[in-house]
Amino acid sequence: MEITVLFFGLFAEAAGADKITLKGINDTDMLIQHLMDSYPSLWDKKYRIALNTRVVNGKTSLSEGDVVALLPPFAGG
Amino acid sequence: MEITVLFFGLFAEAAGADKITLKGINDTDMLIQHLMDSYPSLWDKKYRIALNTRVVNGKTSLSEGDVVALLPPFAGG
Amino acid sequence: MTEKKKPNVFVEGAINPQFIADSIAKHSSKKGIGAHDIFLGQVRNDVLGDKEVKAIEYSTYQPMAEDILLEIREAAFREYNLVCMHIYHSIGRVDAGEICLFVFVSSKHRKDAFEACRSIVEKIKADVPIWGKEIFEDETSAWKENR
Amino acid sequence: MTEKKKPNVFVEGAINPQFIADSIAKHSSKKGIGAHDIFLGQVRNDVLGDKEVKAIEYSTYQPMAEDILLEIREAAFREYNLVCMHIYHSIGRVDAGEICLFVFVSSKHRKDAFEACRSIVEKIKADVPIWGKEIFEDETSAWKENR
Repeated sequence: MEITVLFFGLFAEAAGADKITLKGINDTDMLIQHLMDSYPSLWDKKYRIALNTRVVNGKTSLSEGDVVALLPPFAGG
Repeated sequence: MEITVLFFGLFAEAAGADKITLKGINDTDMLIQHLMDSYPSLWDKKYRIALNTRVVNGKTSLSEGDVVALLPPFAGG
Repeated sequence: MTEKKKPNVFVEGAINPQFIADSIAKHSSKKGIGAHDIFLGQVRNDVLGDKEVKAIEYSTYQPMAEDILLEIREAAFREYNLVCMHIYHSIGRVDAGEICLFVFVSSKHRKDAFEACRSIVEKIKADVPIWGKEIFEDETSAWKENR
Repeated sequence: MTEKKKPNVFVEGAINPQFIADSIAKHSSKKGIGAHDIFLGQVRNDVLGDKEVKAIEYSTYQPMAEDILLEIREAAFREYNLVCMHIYHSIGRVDAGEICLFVFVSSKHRKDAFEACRSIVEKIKADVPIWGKEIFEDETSAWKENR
């Protein structure tokens, strides 16, 4: 099972990438744990998670082809 | 003692004048009575009175040279 | 300083969108501004009975209007944290679809601009001696009254 | 109908006052409009530490932003009696003093325009995935965060 992870703003800077693909990630908690391990500088950052363009809260299951976005605080306007 | 009376909007139309001068009018109550007698079509109209550009409420004394304006409802904006 | 003298508010005829653009553009040098709120009043083609409003003919009692507008201006600067504000109102004939009122409020943060702009517009409608005669297609007319 | 499809919101670079004037002018044919409320966001030259913001570089997650903006639009038409509304936001670099957000709400009566415009701006700030990187004079940068 493969998912796509999108990084924006300071997360893209910290990760050094806009987009990665990951395998074997079953839910958002597992994803976050994986990202924090891979990019330790993300630990203290505020974020929201969007699954296929919808914000999700709490542990959410992931399926093949899902697009998960890591969203730092918004600054529009 | 002479005062100037200014008419605006529908009062100017009803009075057929923008401005008149009157003598022997001591206060605003006397002025209104005089105007209603002179221009009967004003009786049922809403108005405010400004004395030297300030709105006044209730019976107010008038002095030589005062400018009294009869203000129909505002419609700015 | 410039806040204290009576500003020029009255414009003959409709307020041109180009004038609004020029006003906005002038504020690019005021780099402490973060938010502008602009209110525009536009003349509606209301139908009274079976007649449609084609234009409004505005008139004012100018010395009184200027005094009240200066009070409104000073109260806004006292009550809100504003960088600048401008008010323009048409005098004379303004056709339906055209702009007759332009209130432009600028502040560091959006809350002040929003609240001040709304408060100023309400006060203009309630307290400034301006009259509007609605002109119908057949050139008959009726005096408008703010609610 | 036109209300249902995703409107074009994002503009490359600053929003030009001339574009705003043209938008206003287009509404003169909608003669049922009595009130417009326009909110403009302008980039501030805030000072962080001892460095002044020279520009903000905006980016977005466009498919999500467009979904949320469509929801904001539909909610505004449900909750308020509006004739029309338009939202434009800059993407890319916008210098201090320039316009980065243009929200334009039109209604028959002023209450709807005022309330809808403010509500829309608050929702854009809170819910639309847009990021802003403040660029200082020495070309260092910091990520902005809405309050």
